[in-house]
Amino acid sequence: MIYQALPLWVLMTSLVAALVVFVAGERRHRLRITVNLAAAVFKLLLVAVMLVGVLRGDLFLVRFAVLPGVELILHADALTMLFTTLSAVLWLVTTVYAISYLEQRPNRARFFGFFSLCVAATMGIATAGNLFTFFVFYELLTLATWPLVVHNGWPKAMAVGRLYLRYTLGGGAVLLLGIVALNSLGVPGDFLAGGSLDGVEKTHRAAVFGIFLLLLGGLGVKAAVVPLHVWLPSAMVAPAPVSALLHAVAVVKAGAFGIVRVVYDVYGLEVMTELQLGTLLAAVASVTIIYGSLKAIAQTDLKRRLAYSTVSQVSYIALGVGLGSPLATVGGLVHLVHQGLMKITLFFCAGNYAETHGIHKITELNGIGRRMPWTTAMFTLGAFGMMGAPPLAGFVSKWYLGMGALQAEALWVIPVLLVSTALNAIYFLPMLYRAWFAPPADREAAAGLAEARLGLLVPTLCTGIAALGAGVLAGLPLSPLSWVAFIVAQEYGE
Amino acid sequence: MNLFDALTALLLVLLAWRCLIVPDLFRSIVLFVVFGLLLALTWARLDAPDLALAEAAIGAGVLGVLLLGTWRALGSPRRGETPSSSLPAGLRVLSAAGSAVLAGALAYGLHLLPGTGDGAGTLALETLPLPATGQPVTAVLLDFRSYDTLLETAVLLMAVVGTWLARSPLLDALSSEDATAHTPVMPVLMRLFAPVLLVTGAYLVWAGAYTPGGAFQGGAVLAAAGVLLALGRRLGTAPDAGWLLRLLLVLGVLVFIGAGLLLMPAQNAFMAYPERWAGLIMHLVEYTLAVSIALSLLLLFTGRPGLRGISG
Amino acid sequence: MTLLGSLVIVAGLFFYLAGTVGMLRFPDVYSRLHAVTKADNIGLGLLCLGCALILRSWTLAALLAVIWLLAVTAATVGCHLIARNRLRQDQGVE
Amino acid sequence: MTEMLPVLAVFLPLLAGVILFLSGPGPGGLWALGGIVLSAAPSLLLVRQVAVMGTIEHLMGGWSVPLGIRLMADGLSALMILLTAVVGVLVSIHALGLFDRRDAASRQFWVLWPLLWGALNALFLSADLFNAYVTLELVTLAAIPLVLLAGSARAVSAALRYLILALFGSMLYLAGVALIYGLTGVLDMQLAGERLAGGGWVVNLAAALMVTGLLVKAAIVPFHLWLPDAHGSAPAPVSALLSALVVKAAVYLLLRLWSGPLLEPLSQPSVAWLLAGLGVAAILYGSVQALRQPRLKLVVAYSTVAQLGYMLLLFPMAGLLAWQGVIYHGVAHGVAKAALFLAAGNILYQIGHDRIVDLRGSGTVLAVSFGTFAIAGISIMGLPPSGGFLGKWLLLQATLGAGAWWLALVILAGGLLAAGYVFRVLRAAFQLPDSDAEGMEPPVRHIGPLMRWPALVLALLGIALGFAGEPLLALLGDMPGGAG
Amino acid sequence: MMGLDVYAIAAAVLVGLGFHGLITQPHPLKRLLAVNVVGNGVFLALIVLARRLPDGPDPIPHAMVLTGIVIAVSATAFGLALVRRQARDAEERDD
Repeated sequence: MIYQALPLWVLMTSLVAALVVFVAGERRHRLRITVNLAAAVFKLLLVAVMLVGVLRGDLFLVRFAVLPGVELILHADALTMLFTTLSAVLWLVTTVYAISYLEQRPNRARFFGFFSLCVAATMGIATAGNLFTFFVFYELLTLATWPLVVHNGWPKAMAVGRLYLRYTLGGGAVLLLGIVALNSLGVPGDFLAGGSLDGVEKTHRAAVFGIFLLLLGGLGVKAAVVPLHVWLPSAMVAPAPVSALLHAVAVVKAGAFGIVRVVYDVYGLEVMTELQLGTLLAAVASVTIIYGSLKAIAQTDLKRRLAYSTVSQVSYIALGVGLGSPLATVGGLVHLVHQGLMKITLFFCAGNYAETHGIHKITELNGIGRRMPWTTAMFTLGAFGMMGAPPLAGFVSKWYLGMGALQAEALWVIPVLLVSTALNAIYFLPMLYRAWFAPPADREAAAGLAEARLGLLVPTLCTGIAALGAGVLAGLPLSPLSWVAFIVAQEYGE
Repeated sequence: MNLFDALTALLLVLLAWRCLIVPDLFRSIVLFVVFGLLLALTWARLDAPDLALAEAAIGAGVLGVLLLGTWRALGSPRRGETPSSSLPAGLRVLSAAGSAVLAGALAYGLHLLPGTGDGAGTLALETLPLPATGQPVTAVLLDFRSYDTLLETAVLLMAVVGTWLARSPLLDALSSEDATAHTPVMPVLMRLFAPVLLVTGAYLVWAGAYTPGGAFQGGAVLAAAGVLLALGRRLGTAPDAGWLLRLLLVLGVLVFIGAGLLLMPAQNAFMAYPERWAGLIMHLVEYTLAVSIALSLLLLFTGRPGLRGISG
Repeated sequence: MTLLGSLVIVAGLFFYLAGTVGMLRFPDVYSRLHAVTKADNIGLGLLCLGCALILRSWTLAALLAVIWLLAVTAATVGCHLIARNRLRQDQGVE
Repeated sequence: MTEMLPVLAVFLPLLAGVILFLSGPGPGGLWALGGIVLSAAPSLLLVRQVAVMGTIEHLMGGWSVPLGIRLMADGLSALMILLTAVVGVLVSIHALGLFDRRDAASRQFWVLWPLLWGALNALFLSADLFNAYVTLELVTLAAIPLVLLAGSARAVSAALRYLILALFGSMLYLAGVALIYGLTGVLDMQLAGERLAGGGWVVNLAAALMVTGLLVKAAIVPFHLWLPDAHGSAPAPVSALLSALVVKAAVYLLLRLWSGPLLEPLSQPSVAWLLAGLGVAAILYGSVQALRQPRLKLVVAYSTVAQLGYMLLLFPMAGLLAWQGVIYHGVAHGVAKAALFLAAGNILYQIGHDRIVDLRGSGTVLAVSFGTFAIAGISIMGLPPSGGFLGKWLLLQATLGAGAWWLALVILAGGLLAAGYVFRVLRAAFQLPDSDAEGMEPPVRHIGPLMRWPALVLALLGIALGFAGEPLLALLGDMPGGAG
Repeated sequence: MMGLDVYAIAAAVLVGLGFHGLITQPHPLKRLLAVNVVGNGVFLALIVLARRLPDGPDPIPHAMVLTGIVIAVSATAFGLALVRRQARDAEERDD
C-alpha cells in the first residue's frame, strides 16, 4: 500500500517541509536551509522511483471520499510524471538559487514556507486524478503564490498582489462553475485515457461546448492566454526566484497542464475534433503567441520582456494540444519541459544581473558579456533556444509542432510558427548584441571580471546545460522527447 | 354586542395608541400602567383569573414601578419631551399603512379560526384529575409543560445577571433627595401594608394548587412587599450578593432540575413524578419557585447584587 | 335586596362622576387631589356595599370591606405624598 | 440510558451555569473548566448516540405528545449540537485566558455562557412550537448580557437595540404560533404539520409572521442593523459565540419549520424566491459593507450578515443537495467565523486597536493571529480544501441541478467578495510599515497560550471540515419530511 | 359570541399599534413600551383563542401567556436597566 500511495508521499514531503519551516521561525537559518534541501533531494528520489514505476506500468492510486459521489484522487500516469519530474528538478535548483539570493533579506521563514507550499500544490496538480482534486490544488496554488508575489511588501507589490488575486480567483470561480456544470451533467470528471465524457456530448451538445469555454477561461488565466494574461508581466515585481520558478514553471505550467488534462483526459480527442474545440483552442493559442511576442518587443524592462515571452511560449503548448495530431501533441508536450528549462535559465540570468549589478533595463545590458561572461553565455544559450535555433530544445519542439500541423492539415499554423520565430529573434538578438558587442556605458564597468556569486551562478549553469542537453540529446531513452513519445503512444493508443 | 366588552376593547386600544403617540415620557408611562391594569381587568372578564392576577401583579405592578423608577433615574435633561420621530414623513405613513395591514390581516385571521375541539386543550381538561393539582393552569404549568416553566425561571435568572452587568442600580439613584424619605406617613404605610402583602403573597402561592394563583403571582406580590420595604429605607442594597441570597435566587431552578434529574431513572422520563409524591414535589417546587421569583423581581428593581437590612 | 343593591351602586357611580368632574374642573393640584380621593373613596365604598347586598354572602362582604379599607389607605397615603411633593416643589426645596 | 441523553444535554450546562453562579468569586479557572467539561460531555455522547441509533426522542414529563413537550434529536440537531460543543469548548478555553474569575463582571461570563449553551442545546432539541419560542428567548437573553461584558458605551447601546429588536422578533414569532394553535389546537411540530396539510390563508399569515420574526432574530438584511454593533463591540469570545452559534439558532429554527409544519406555505414558489432574494441581498450587501468597514471586528461582523444569506438559498431549490449544502455551509461558517473573531480579538488585545489601516507591518509581530485569520479566511471564502468549499460545492450542484444559473453566479460572487475583505486584512500583514513610522510599536500586551492556540485549532478544524464531508453528511441523514 | 370578536380585533389593533410605535419612536424606553404593547396584543389574541373550547377555558394558552408575561417582564426589566445605563453614560459623556 505504501508504494501505491507514492504520489501522496511526494506531495507530503514539501507540505511537511513547509510546516517545519513555518514552525522553525525566522532565526533558525541553518535548520531551514537543511530542511529545504533535504526535502528537495528526497522528493527527487521519490519522483525517480515513481518514474521507474510508471515506466514498468505499476499502478499508483490514492482515493479519499470527501463527499458522497465526490473523491480526492491522486494517481501517477505518464503525463503526471512529465510535469512532476520537471517541477522536482527545478524546485531543487531554485531552492539553491533562492537561499543565496535572499542572503540578508527579512521574512525568509515566511518565504520558504510558502515556497514549499507552492511546490506541494504543483505536485498536487500534477498527480490529480480528477477535476475536483485538480481544482483543490489549483486554488491552493493561488493561495500559496499570493504571499510570494507580495513578499517585498512595497506598495507597488501590494497593488500587483491585488491584480494577481482578481485574475486568479476570478479564473478559479469560472473554473469551479465549469467543473460543477460538468458534474451536474453526470460526468464525474475523472482523468481517463480516452476522455470521460462517455457520450454526454451527444445529448447536451451546446452545454458541453459552453462548459469547455468555462474550463478554458478558468485555466486560461494561469496559462496566460491573451485576454487573461495581464497579471503575468506585472507579477515580475516579485523577487527573482519567485518569478523564475513560479511564473516561468509552476503557475503558468499548471494552467497549460490543466488544458492538456481537460483536452485529453476529460473531453478526449474525438469530442474535441467533433465540436471543433481543437481549432478554437489552436486559434486562441496562435493569437496569444503573436500578441505575446509583439508586446515583448515593446518592453524596456528585462524581466517584463521575458514575461511577455513566457506568455507567447506557453501558448505553443496549447497550440500543439489544439491541433490534435500525434506529432503536434509531441511538440506541445515536449515544449512544456523545454520552455521550462530555457525560461528558468533566462530568469536566473536576469536575477544575476539585477543582484550583482542592479541591471533592470535592457539598455543597461551594454558590455555585460565581458563582465559576467558565464551568466551571459547561459543567457545566450537560453535566447537561442527560445528562438528555436537548431540543435537546441526550442527547435525540437517547434519542429514537431510544424510536422504536427502538416499531419493535421492545419496549414495556417506554419506561418504562425515562422512569424513567431522571427519575432523572437527581433526581441532577443538586440539584447545579445548589447551584451557582447556594445561598449560598456560608464568607465568603472570595464574594470574586469565581476561574475555573480557562486550560489547564483551554479544553478544558472545547471539549468542552462540541462536546456542544452534536452535539445541536443533528445534521442536518448529518458530524455523529455522520448518520454513524451511514450505518453503520446499511450494517449493515441498506437 | 355586549357594551362592556366593546367599551373595554375600545379603551384598551385608545390607551395603547395614546401611550405610544404622546411625546411626554412620564405621561406615556402612566398611560402604559393604566393600560396594564385595564388589561388585567379584560383577562378577568375573559375567564382567565390566573392571568389577571399575574398581569396586575407583574405587568402593571412591578413593571410600573420599574418604569417610573427608570424615568426618575433618567435625569432631568432626558425626562421631558422625547424627540419626535426622526423618520421622514413618507416612511411614517408607510409604517402606519404596514401596521394597519398587519392588524387587519391578524384580525381577519383570528376571526376565521374555527374552534377545534380535539386540540391539546380538551385533552388537558380531560386528564385534569390525574395530576395532583385541581387548577388547570397550574397543572399545565407544573406538570404537562413543566419544561417551559423551568426554562422561564432560567430567563428570570439571566435577566437578573444582565441587570447586574448593566451596573445601573435603580435604588441608589432614588435614595437621597427623594421626598418619601422624610415623611412620617411612610413608616405607617409600611407597617400596615408590608405584612398584608406578605400574607397575601404567601396565600396566593399556597392557593395556586386549587384556585387561581401560583408561584408567579404570589412571587410578584412578595416582590411588591420587598419593593415597599426598599422604598421605605428598610431594605438597602449591597455591592455583592452573599451566598445565601444567591442560593435563594437559584433555589427554584435547582429544586426543579434536581427533582427532574433525580427521579428520572425511576420514571424513565424527565420531570415525571411518581404517583405518591407528585403532590408533595409540586408543592415543594412551587414554594421554592415563588421565593426565587420574588427575590429575582426585587433584584431587578434594585439593580445591585446585594441586599441588606437597615434597622430603625 | 338586588334592587336596593343596584340603587346603592348607582349612588356610588354618582360619586365617581362627581370626583372625575371635580378633577377636571378644579384649577390647582391640591383641590383636584382633594376631589379625587374623597369622592372616589366614597364611591368605592358604596360600590362594595352594593355588591355585597346583591351577592348576599357575609364572607364576600367581609372581603369587599377589606378591599375597601386597603384602597382607602393607599389612596390617602398616595394623595399625601403627591401633595407633599408638590408643596416642596412650590417652596423650591427640591 | 440513551433516553436520558437529550435531557442531560440541556440540563447539565444549565446546572453548570447555576453552580458557577452559586460558587461566587471563589476559586479560579478550575471551576470554569469543570463547568465546560460538564456541559460538553452529554452533548458529545448524544451526538455519538444519534450517529449510532438515528433519531432519539424524549417525552418531557412522561406526557404523550399533544399534551406534553417532545424533545427530538435527529441528524440536523445532532450536527448543530456538535458544532455548539466544539466551538463552545474552544471558545471557553480562549475565554479562560481572557475572563479570569476574580473580577466581578467577567465572572458573570462563566455564569451566562453555560446557560447560553444549555439554551442552545434546548433549542436544537425542541420539537414543540411554543417551547422553541421559550428556548429562542432564553438564547437571546443569555446572549445580550454577554455583549455587555465589554462595558463600553457602544456595547450598551448595541445591546439595547439588539434586545428591542430581538423581543420584537420573538413576539412576531409568538403571534404566528398563536395562529397555528388556533388552527390546529396542537403545539407539537409534527402533529401541527399534519393538521396544517390543508394550508389556506391563515396558515400563510402564520408562516409570514413566524418567518419575519425569525428573520429579525437572524439579522437577515432588512433587519440586520443590530448585528454589526452588537458583534463588533462585544469581547472576542462573546462575538465568536454570537456569530457562530446564536445568530445561526434562528436560521436553524427557520430550517426546522420549513422541513416540518410550514413546508406548504414556505415552498410556494413566490415565497421561496422571496426568501432566496433576501438571501442574495444579504450576501451582496453584507460583503460590500464588509469591504468598507474601517475596523477589523466590524468587517467580520458584516461577514456574518453576508454568510447567513447563503442559508436562505435553500428554499427555492428544495432538494437533498441544497439541504446538505446549506447546513454544511452553516457548520463550516460557524467554525471558521469563531476562529476569525478570536483571531481578530487577539490582534485587538495585543496592539490595542483594530483599525485595519494601522495594522500595516504588524504581520511579523502577530504572525500566529494573522496565520489563524488567513486559514479561517480560506473557509469563509469557500476556497478548497476548506469546509466552506464543500458547502459551496454542494450549493452550486443544487443550483445548477435546479437550473437556477443566476443563483450560482451569486454564490460565486459571494465567494469573490469574501476574498475581497479577507485579503484586505491579510494585505496589512504583508505590507511594510510606511517608511516614516518608526517601525511597528511593540504589542501592547502579550497574550498567553490559552488565548492564542484555540483560535488556530478552530481555523484548522475549518480546513479539516473540507475532508470530513462523508461522515458528517451521513450523520445529517436525509431531509426530514421535505420534498427531498 | 360577538363580544369575543371585539377583543380579537382589539388584539390585532394592539399588535399593529405596537409595530407602528416601534418603527416611529426613536426613544428606547418608548420602543420598549411599544414591544410590550405588541406582546400584550399577542397575549390577548391567545386568551381569545382559549375561550373557544366548549367546556371551559383552554389552560394551554393560559400557561403560554403566563410564561410570555414573565419573559416579557424580565426582558423589559433588563431593557430598562440598559436604558438607565445608557442615560448615565450619555450624562458622563456630556459633562
